[in-house]
Amino acid sequence: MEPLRVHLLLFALYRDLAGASELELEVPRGATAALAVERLRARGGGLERLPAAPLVAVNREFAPLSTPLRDGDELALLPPLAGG
Amino acid sequence: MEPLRVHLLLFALYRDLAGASELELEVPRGATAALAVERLRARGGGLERLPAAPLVAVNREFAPLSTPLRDGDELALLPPLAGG
Amino acid sequence: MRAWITRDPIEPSRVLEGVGGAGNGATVLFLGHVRDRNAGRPVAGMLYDAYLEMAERVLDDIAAAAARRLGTDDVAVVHRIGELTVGEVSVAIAVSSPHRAEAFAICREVIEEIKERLPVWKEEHYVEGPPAWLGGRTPAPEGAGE
Amino acid sequence: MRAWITRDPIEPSRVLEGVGGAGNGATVLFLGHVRDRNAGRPVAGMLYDAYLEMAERVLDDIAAAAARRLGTDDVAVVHRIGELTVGEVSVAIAVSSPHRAEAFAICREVIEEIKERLPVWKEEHYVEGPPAWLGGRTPAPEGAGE
Repeated sequence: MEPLRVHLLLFALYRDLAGASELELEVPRGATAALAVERLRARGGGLERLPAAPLVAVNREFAPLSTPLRDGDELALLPPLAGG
Repeated sequence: MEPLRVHLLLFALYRDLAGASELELEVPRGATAALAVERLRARGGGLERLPAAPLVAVNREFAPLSTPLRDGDELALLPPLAGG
Repeated sequence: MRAWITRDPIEPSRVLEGVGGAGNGATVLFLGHVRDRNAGRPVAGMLYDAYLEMAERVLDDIAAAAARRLGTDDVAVVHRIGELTVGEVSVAIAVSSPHRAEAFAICREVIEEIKERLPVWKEEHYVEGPPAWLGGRTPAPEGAGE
Repeated sequence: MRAWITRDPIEPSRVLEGVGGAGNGATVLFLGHVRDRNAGRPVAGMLYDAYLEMAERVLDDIAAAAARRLGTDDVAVVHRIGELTVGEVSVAIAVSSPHRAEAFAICREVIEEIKERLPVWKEEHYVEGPPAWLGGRTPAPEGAGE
Protein backbone atom coordinates (compact mmCIF):
# COMPACT_ATOMS: atom_id res chain seq x y z
CA MET A 1 0.00 0.00 0.00
CA GLU A 2 1.05 3.55 -0.72
CA PRO A 3 2.24 5.42 2.36
CA LEU A 4 0.42 8.56 3.53
CA ARG A 5 1.93 11.91 2.75
CA VAL A 6 1.57 14.37 5.61
CA HIS A 7 2.36 18.07 5.44
CA LEU A 8 4.08 19.01 8.67
CA LEU A 9 4.20 22.52 10.18
CA LEU A 10 6.49 23.73 12.97
CA PHE A 11 6.16 27.00 14.86
CA ALA A 12 8.12 29.22 17.22
CA LEU A 13 10.42 27.21 19.53
CA TYR A 14 9.78 23.99 17.60
CA ARG A 15 10.71 25.67 14.32
CA ASP A 16 13.95 26.85 15.91
CA LEU A 17 14.70 23.39 17.36
CA ALA A 18 14.00 21.66 14.05
CA GLY A 19 15.63 24.30 11.87
CA ALA A 20 12.61 24.11 9.54
CA SER A 21 9.06 25.45 9.43
CA GLU A 22 7.60 22.95 6.93
CA LEU A 23 8.41 19.32 6.13
CA GLU A 24 6.86 16.58 4.06
CA LEU A 25 6.63 13.25 5.86
CA GLU A 26 5.62 9.78 4.72
CA VAL A 27 4.01 7.45 7.23
CA PRO A 28 2.31 4.07 6.83
CA ARG A 29 -1.43 3.87 6.26
CA GLY A 30 -3.25 3.80 9.58
CA ALA A 31 -0.59 5.95 11.26
CA THR A 32 -1.63 8.26 14.08
CA ALA A 33 -0.34 11.75 14.80
CA ALA A 34 1.78 10.18 17.56
CA LEU A 35 3.49 7.87 15.05
CA ALA A 36 4.17 10.78 12.71
CA VAL A 37 5.87 12.67 15.54
CA GLU A 38 7.91 9.56 16.37
CA ARG A 39 9.07 9.19 12.74
CA LEU A 40 9.88 12.87 12.56
CA ARG A 41 12.06 12.74 15.68
CA ALA A 42 13.80 9.60 14.37
CA ARG A 43 15.11 11.61 11.40
CA GLY A 44 17.64 13.28 13.71
CA GLY A 45 19.53 16.37 12.59
CA GLY A 46 17.93 18.43 15.39
CA LEU A 47 14.45 16.94 15.00
CA GLU A 48 15.15 14.61 17.93
CA ARG A 49 14.99 17.70 20.14
CA LEU A 50 11.25 18.02 19.53
CA PRO A 51 9.12 16.68 22.39
CA ALA A 52 7.72 13.16 22.05
CA ALA A 53 4.18 14.27 22.93
CA PRO A 54 3.65 17.83 21.72
CA LEU A 55 0.34 19.61 21.37
CA VAL A 56 -0.80 19.01 17.79
CA ALA A 57 -3.41 20.24 15.36
CA VAL A 58 -4.67 18.17 12.44
CA ASN A 59 -6.06 20.25 9.59
CA ARG A 60 -6.12 23.35 11.84
CA GLU A 61 -8.06 21.77 14.70
CA PHE A 62 -6.54 20.73 18.03
CA ALA A 63 -6.46 16.95 17.99
CA PRO A 64 -5.40 14.12 20.32
CA LEU A 65 -2.13 12.33 19.42
CA SER A 66 -4.22 9.21 18.83
CA THR A 67 -5.91 10.82 15.78
CA PRO A 68 -5.48 8.64 12.66
CA LEU A 69 -4.00 10.55 9.72
CA ARG A 70 -5.22 10.62 6.14
CA ASP A 71 -3.28 11.30 2.99
CA GLY A 72 -2.66 15.04 2.55
CA ASP A 73 -3.37 15.97 6.17
CA GLU A 74 -1.76 19.08 7.62
CA LEU A 75 -0.15 18.16 10.94
CA ALA A 76 1.08 21.07 13.08
CA LEU A 77 3.31 20.73 16.13
CA LEU A 78 2.38 23.51 18.54
CA PRO A 79 4.52 24.73 21.43
CA PRO A 80 2.55 25.74 24.54
CA LEU A 81 0.28 28.61 23.44
CA ALA A 82 1.19 32.15 24.40
CA GLY A 83 -1.21 34.56 22.70
CA GLY A 84 -2.41 37.82 24.19
CA MET B 1 -27.64 86.33 69.06
CA GLU B 2 -27.34 86.76 65.29
CA PRO B 3 -28.85 83.89 63.30
CA LEU B 4 -26.69 81.80 60.96
CA ARG B 5 -26.91 82.43 57.27
CA VAL B 6 -26.79 79.24 55.20
CA HIS B 7 -26.44 79.06 51.43
CA LEU B 8 -28.76 76.33 50.19
CA LEU B 9 -28.40 74.41 46.93
CA LEU B 10 -30.99 72.19 45.24
CA PHE B 11 -30.38 69.81 42.35
CA ALA B 12 -32.30 67.77 39.80
CA LEU B 13 -35.65 66.52 41.14
CA TYR B 14 -35.36 68.68 44.28
CA ARG B 15 -34.74 71.79 42.20
CA ASP B 16 -37.84 71.00 40.16
CA LEU B 17 -39.94 70.35 43.29
CA ALA B 18 -38.74 73.55 44.95
CA GLY B 19 -38.80 75.67 41.81
CA ALA B 20 -35.39 77.06 42.79
CA SER B 21 -31.75 76.00 42.60
CA GLU B 22 -30.35 78.35 45.27
CA LEU B 23 -31.83 79.88 48.42
CA GLU B 24 -30.54 81.84 51.36
CA LEU B 25 -31.78 80.58 54.73
CA GLU B 26 -31.47 81.93 58.27
CA VAL B 27 -31.40 79.44 61.13
CA PRO B 28 -30.70 79.87 64.87
CA ARG B 29 -27.15 79.42 66.16
CA GLY B 30 -26.54 75.76 66.98
CA ALA B 31 -28.90 74.58 64.23
CA THR B 32 -28.19 71.25 62.53
CA ALA B 33 -28.63 70.38 58.87
CA ALA B 34 -31.86 68.63 59.87
CA LEU B 35 -33.26 71.82 61.37
CA ALA B 36 -32.34 73.78 58.25
CA VAL B 37 -34.25 71.27 56.11
CA GLU B 38 -37.23 71.54 58.50
CA ARG B 39 -37.25 75.35 58.29
CA LEU B 40 -36.93 75.19 54.52
CA ARG B 41 -39.92 72.87 54.17
CA ALA B 42 -41.95 75.06 56.52
CA ARG B 43 -41.69 77.94 54.05
CA GLY B 44 -44.23 76.21 51.79
CA GLY B 45 -44.75 77.30 48.19
CA GLY B 46 -43.62 73.89 46.93
CA LEU B 47 -40.72 73.52 49.38
CA GLU B 48 -42.90 71.30 51.56
CA ARG B 49 -42.60 68.70 48.81
CA LEU B 50 -38.93 68.18 49.62
CA PRO B 51 -38.26 65.09 51.74
CA ALA B 52 -37.85 65.55 55.49
CA ALA B 53 -34.59 63.58 55.58
CA PRO B 54 -32.75 64.02 52.29
CA LEU B 55 -29.14 63.16 51.58
CA VAL B 56 -27.15 66.32 52.29
CA ALA B 57 -23.69 67.72 51.77
CA VAL B 58 -22.20 70.46 53.94
CA ASN B 59 -19.49 72.44 52.18
CA ARG B 60 -19.30 69.83 49.41
CA GLU B 61 -18.85 66.81 51.70
CA PHE B 62 -21.54 64.24 52.42
CA ALA B 63 -22.65 64.88 56.01
CA PRO B 64 -25.12 63.40 58.50
CA LEU B 65 -28.27 65.45 59.11
CA SER B 66 -27.04 65.89 62.69
CA THR B 67 -24.12 68.04 61.49
CA PRO B 68 -24.13 71.47 63.24
CA LEU B 69 -24.05 74.36 60.80
CA ARG B 70 -21.80 77.42 60.89
CA ASP B 71 -22.39 80.84 59.45
CA GLY B 72 -21.80 80.87 55.69
CA ASP B 73 -22.02 77.10 55.23
CA GLU B 74 -23.09 75.69 51.87
CA LEU B 75 -25.85 73.14 52.46
CA ALA B 76 -26.84 71.02 49.46
CA LEU B 77 -29.91 68.76 49.28
CA LEU B 78 -29.06 65.80 47.07
CA PRO B 79 -31.57 63.47 45.43
CA PRO B 80 -30.47 59.82 45.28
CA LEU B 81 -27.28 59.78 43.20
CA ALA B 82 -27.41 58.58 39.60
CA GLY B 83 -24.05 59.16 37.96
CA GLY B 84 -22.51 56.94 35.34
CA MET C 1 -3.93 60.37 37.23
CA ARG C 2 -6.56 62.53 35.56
CA ALA C 3 -10.20 63.14 36.52
CA TRP C 4 -12.47 65.70 34.93
CA ILE C 5 -16.04 66.66 34.15
CA THR C 6 -16.96 68.01 30.73
CA ARG C 7 -19.87 69.31 28.69
CA ASP C 8 -18.20 68.19 25.45
CA PRO C 9 -18.40 64.78 23.74
CA ILE C 10 -15.97 62.30 25.27
CA GLU C 11 -13.21 61.00 22.99
CA PRO C 12 -12.12 57.51 24.17
CA SER C 13 -8.70 58.00 22.57
CA ARG C 14 -8.08 61.07 24.73
CA VAL C 15 -8.96 59.11 27.87
CA LEU C 16 -6.58 56.31 26.85
CA GLU C 17 -3.79 58.86 26.43
CA GLY C 18 -3.86 59.33 30.20
CA VAL C 19 -2.76 55.76 30.93
CA GLY C 20 -0.50 52.98 29.61
CA GLY C 21 2.99 53.52 30.98
CA ALA C 22 5.69 51.12 29.73
CA GLY C 23 5.51 48.94 32.84
CA ASN C 24 1.91 47.98 32.11
CA GLY C 25 0.78 44.89 30.27
CA ALA C 26 -2.96 45.61 30.36
CA THR C 27 -5.35 48.52 29.86
CA VAL C 28 -9.10 48.35 30.49
CA LEU C 29 -11.39 51.11 29.23
CA PHE C 30 -15.02 51.35 30.34
CA LEU C 31 -17.55 53.48 28.47
CA GLY C 32 -21.08 54.17 29.68
CA HIS C 33 -23.57 55.06 26.95
CA VAL C 34 -27.11 56.42 26.78
CA ARG C 35 -29.34 53.49 25.83
CA ASP C 36 -32.20 53.74 23.35
CA ARG C 37 -34.70 52.25 25.80
CA ASN C 38 -35.21 51.75 29.52
CA ALA C 39 -37.66 49.29 31.02
CA GLY C 40 -39.07 48.78 27.52
CA ARG C 41 -39.73 52.48 26.92
CA PRO C 42 -38.09 54.22 23.91
CA VAL C 43 -35.60 56.85 25.07
CA ALA C 44 -34.60 59.92 23.05
CA GLY C 45 -31.81 61.24 25.28
CA MET C 46 -30.58 62.01 28.75
CA LEU C 47 -29.93 65.23 30.65
CA TYR C 48 -27.09 64.97 33.20
CA ASP C 49 -27.11 67.43 36.07
CA ALA C 50 -24.29 67.71 38.63
CA TYR C 51 -23.27 69.49 41.81
CA LEU C 52 -20.25 70.50 39.79
CA GLU C 53 -17.78 71.69 42.42
CA MET C 54 -18.44 68.68 44.65
CA ALA C 55 -18.55 66.21 41.74
CA GLU C 56 -15.13 67.36 40.55
CA ARG C 57 -13.68 66.76 44.00
CA VAL C 58 -15.39 63.37 44.47
CA LEU C 59 -14.28 62.20 41.02
CA ASP C 60 -10.76 63.27 41.84
CA ASP C 61 -10.94 61.35 45.14
CA ILE C 62 -12.18 58.21 43.38
CA ALA C 63 -9.39 58.37 40.79
CA ALA C 64 -6.77 59.07 43.46
CA ALA C 65 -7.91 56.05 45.50
CA ALA C 66 -7.66 53.87 42.39
CA ALA C 67 -4.17 55.22 41.65
CA ARG C 68 -3.10 54.45 45.22
CA ARG C 69 -4.29 50.88 44.83
CA LEU C 70 -2.46 50.56 41.51
CA GLY C 71 0.66 52.17 42.86
CA THR C 72 0.92 54.22 39.65
CA ASP C 73 -0.74 57.20 38.00
CA ASP C 74 -2.36 55.12 35.28
CA VAL C 75 -5.99 56.09 35.87
CA ALA C 76 -8.06 58.50 33.78
CA VAL C 77 -11.75 59.19 34.33
CA VAL C 78 -14.17 61.67 32.79
CA HIS C 79 -17.89 62.22 33.28
CA ARG C 80 -20.00 64.23 30.89
CA ILE C 81 -22.90 66.50 31.88
CA GLY C 82 -25.56 68.32 29.91
CA GLU C 83 -27.76 66.90 27.16
CA LEU C 84 -26.74 63.61 25.56
CA THR C 85 -28.39 61.72 22.74
CA VAL C 86 -28.73 57.95 22.44
CA GLY C 87 -25.39 56.16 22.05
CA GLU C 88 -23.29 59.04 23.36
CA VAL C 89 -20.71 58.34 26.07
CA SER C 90 -21.60 59.65 29.53
CA VAL C 91 -18.61 58.30 31.41
CA ALA C 92 -15.21 56.86 30.48
CA ILE C 93 -12.66 55.18 32.75
CA ALA C 94 -9.23 53.93 31.68
CA VAL C 95 -6.95 51.92 33.94
CA SER C 96 -3.56 50.40 33.13
CA SER C 97 -1.74 47.87 35.24
CA PRO C 98 1.11 45.39 34.88
CA HIS C 99 -1.48 42.58 34.96
CA ARG C 100 -4.97 42.29 33.52
CA ALA C 101 -6.80 41.00 36.59
CA GLU C 102 -5.99 44.21 38.46
CA ALA C 103 -6.84 46.45 35.48
CA PHE C 104 -10.29 44.83 35.15
CA ALA C 105 -10.94 44.92 38.91
CA ILE C 106 -9.97 48.54 39.44
CA CYS C 107 -11.80 49.80 36.36
CA ARG C 108 -14.92 48.05 37.62
CA GLU C 109 -14.48 49.50 41.10
CA VAL C 110 -14.20 53.01 39.73
CA ILE C 111 -17.53 52.81 37.88
CA GLU C 112 -19.20 51.33 40.99
CA GLU C 113 -17.79 54.15 43.11
CA ILE C 114 -19.05 56.72 40.61
CA LYS C 115 -22.53 55.26 40.81
CA GLU C 116 -22.33 55.17 44.60
CA ARG C 117 -20.82 58.56 45.38
CA LEU C 118 -20.78 61.03 42.50
CA PRO C 119 -23.30 63.89 42.93
CA VAL C 120 -24.74 63.57 39.43
CA TRP C 121 -28.35 63.01 38.37
CA LYS C 122 -30.02 62.08 35.14
CA GLU C 123 -33.33 63.02 33.60
CA GLU C 124 -34.47 60.58 30.96
CA HIS C 125 -36.18 62.07 27.92
CA TYR C 126 -38.60 59.76 26.15
CA VAL C 127 -39.69 59.58 22.55
CA GLU C 128 -43.20 60.23 23.91
CA GLY C 129 -44.39 61.81 27.15
CA PRO C 130 -42.74 63.99 29.80
CA PRO C 131 -39.16 63.38 31.02
CA ALA C 132 -38.40 61.80 34.40
CA TRP C 133 -35.51 61.98 36.86
CA LEU C 134 -34.16 58.49 37.40
CA GLY C 135 -34.06 56.97 40.85
CA GLY C 136 -30.59 56.48 42.27
CA ARG C 137 -28.54 55.59 45.29
CA THR C 138 -28.03 57.04 48.71
CA PRO C 139 -24.50 56.41 50.02
CA ALA C 140 -24.28 54.19 53.08
CA PRO C 141 -24.00 56.04 56.43
CA GLU C 142 -20.23 55.39 56.50
CA GLY C 143 -19.91 57.17 53.16
CA ALA C 144 -22.26 59.93 54.20
CA GLY C 145 -20.39 60.51 57.42
CA GLU C 146 -16.91 60.69 55.94
CA MET D 1 -18.97 40.62 15.22
CA ARG D 2 -15.42 41.15 13.91
CA ALA D 3 -12.25 39.13 14.54
CA TRP D 4 -9.00 39.61 12.70
CA ILE D 5 -5.23 39.22 12.86
CA THR D 6 -2.96 41.98 11.64
CA ARG D 7 0.68 42.91 11.17
CA ASP D 8 -0.14 46.61 11.49
CA PRO D 9 -0.38 48.71 14.67
CA ILE D 10 -3.76 48.33 16.38
CA GLU D 11 -5.93 51.45 16.61
CA PRO D 12 -8.24 51.18 19.64
CA SER D 13 -10.73 53.56 18.02
CA ARG D 14 -11.10 51.20 15.05
CA VAL D 15 -11.82 48.30 17.40
CA LEU D 16 -14.44 50.35 19.23
CA GLU D 17 -16.15 51.12 15.93
CA GLY D 18 -17.13 47.45 15.76
CA VAL D 19 -19.34 47.64 18.86
CA GLY D 20 -21.75 49.94 20.70
CA GLY D 21 -25.20 49.52 19.20
CA ALA D 22 -27.94 51.82 20.55
CA GLY D 23 -29.35 49.16 22.87
CA ASN D 24 -26.11 49.01 24.86
CA GLY D 25 -25.35 50.92 28.02
CA ALA D 26 -21.79 49.69 28.51
CA THR D 27 -18.66 49.05 26.47
CA VAL D 28 -15.50 47.45 27.83
CA LEU D 29 -12.26 47.57 25.84
CA PHE D 30 -9.24 45.49 26.80
CA LEU D 31 -5.75 46.23 25.44
CA GLY D 32 -2.73 44.00 25.97
CA HIS D 33 0.63 45.77 25.72
CA VAL D 34 4.27 44.73 25.51
CA ARG D 35 5.79 45.47 28.94
CA ASP D 36 9.22 46.98 29.43
CA ARG D 37 10.33 44.21 31.77
CA ASN D 38 9.52 40.63 32.65
CA ALA D 39 10.61 38.91 35.85
CA GLY D 40 12.82 41.91 36.53
CA ARG D 41 14.66 41.74 33.21
CA PRO D 42 14.56 44.76 30.84
CA VAL D 43 12.65 43.95 27.65
CA ALA D 44 13.22 45.66 24.31
CA GLY D 45 10.37 44.13 22.32
CA MET D 46 8.39 41.03 21.44
CA LEU D 47 8.10 38.92 18.30
CA TYR D 48 4.66 37.33 17.83
CA ASP D 49 4.47 34.21 15.69
CA ALA D 50 1.20 32.52 14.69
CA TYR D 51 -0.23 29.53 12.89
CA LEU D 52 -2.08 32.10 10.88
CA GLU D 53 -4.81 30.11 9.15
CA MET D 54 -5.73 28.28 12.35
CA ALA D 55 -5.43 31.39 14.53
CA GLU D 56 -7.86 33.27 12.31
CA ARG D 57 -10.41 30.50 12.65
CA VAL D 58 -9.94 30.12 16.43
CA LEU D 59 -10.21 33.87 16.97
CA ASP D 60 -13.38 33.90 14.92
CA ASP D 61 -14.77 31.01 17.00
CA ILE D 62 -13.95 32.83 20.24
CA ALA D 63 -15.65 36.04 19.06
CA ALA D 64 -18.66 34.11 17.76
CA ALA D 65 -19.09 32.34 21.12
CA ALA D 66 -18.97 35.70 22.91
CA ALA D 67 -21.53 37.15 20.49
CA ARG D 68 -23.83 34.18 21.11
CA ARG D 69 -23.61 34.78 24.85
CA LEU D 70 -24.35 38.48 24.37
CA GLY D 71 -27.17 37.81 21.96
CA THR D 72 -25.82 40.63 19.74
CA ASP D 73 -22.98 41.26 17.30
CA ASP D 74 -21.23 43.72 19.61
CA VAL D 75 -17.84 42.01 19.86
CA ALA D 76 -14.64 43.04 18.08
CA VAL D 77 -11.27 41.39 18.62
CA VAL D 78 -7.91 41.81 16.92
CA HIS D 79 -4.52 40.22 17.58
CA ARG D 80 -1.29 41.60 16.17
CA ILE D 81 1.65 39.48 14.99
CA GLY D 82 5.20 40.35 13.96
CA GLU D 83 7.66 42.56 15.81
CA LEU D 84 6.31 44.86 18.52
CA THR D 85 8.16 47.38 20.63
CA VAL D 86 7.53 48.15 24.30
CA GLY D 87 4.12 49.74 24.93
CA GLU D 88 2.59 48.62 21.64
CA VAL D 89 -0.79 46.88 21.66
CA SER D 90 -0.68 43.14 20.92
CA VAL D 91 -4.37 42.39 21.39
CA ALA D 92 -7.57 44.44 21.65
CA ILE D 93 -11.06 43.26 22.60
CA ALA D 94 -14.19 45.42 22.65
CA VAL D 95 -17.53 44.21 24.00
CA SER D 96 -20.78 46.17 24.34
CA SER D 97 -23.80 45.05 26.30
CA PRO D 98 -26.96 46.56 27.74
CA HIS D 99 -25.42 46.21 31.22
CA ARG D 100 -21.88 46.65 32.47
CA ALA D 101 -21.51 43.42 34.47
CA GLU D 102 -21.95 41.39 31.29
CA ALA D 103 -19.63 43.63 29.24
CA PHE D 104 -16.84 43.23 31.84
CA ALA D 105 -17.39 39.47 32.18
CA ILE D 106 -17.44 38.68 28.48
CA CYS D 107 -14.45 40.92 27.66
CA ARG D 108 -12.50 39.11 30.37
CA GLU D 109 -13.58 35.71 29.08
CA VAL D 110 -12.43 36.54 25.57
CA ILE D 111 -8.89 37.41 26.68
CA GLU D 112 -8.74 34.24 28.80
CA GLU D 113 -9.89 32.16 25.82
CA ILE D 114 -7.26 33.80 23.63
CA LYS D 115 -4.56 32.87 26.12
CA GLU D 116 -5.94 29.36 26.38
CA ARG D 117 -6.60 28.50 22.75
CA LEU D 118 -5.07 30.86 20.21
CA PRO D 119 -2.10 29.31 18.32
CA VAL D 120 0.20 32.30 18.84
CA TRP D 121 3.66 32.38 20.43
CA LYS D 122 5.93 35.13 21.60
CA GLU D 123 9.66 35.52 21.66
CA GLU D 124 10.84 38.10 24.14
CA HIS D 125 13.75 40.28 23.07
CA TYR D 126 15.85 41.66 25.90
CA VAL D 127 17.90 44.80 26.19
CA GLU D 128 20.88 42.46 26.74
CA GLY D 129 21.37 38.81 25.84
CA PRO D 130 19.66 36.41 23.41
CA PRO D 131 15.86 36.33 22.94
CA ALA D 132 13.69 33.58 24.43
CA TRP D 133 10.35 31.99 23.52
CA LEU D 134 7.99 32.40 26.44
CA GLY D 135 6.40 29.39 28.08
CA GLY D 136 2.67 29.09 27.55
CA ARG D 137 -0.36 26.93 27.96
CA THR D 138 -1.48 23.60 26.64
CA PRO D 139 -5.26 23.41 26.22
CA ALA D 140 -7.01 20.91 28.48
CA PRO D 141 -7.81 17.51 26.85
CA GLU D 142 -11.43 18.63 26.29
CA GLY D 143 -10.22 21.62 24.33
CA ALA D 144 -7.56 19.62 22.50
CA GLY D 145 -10.07 16.94 21.56
CA GLU D 146 -12.75 19.28 20.25
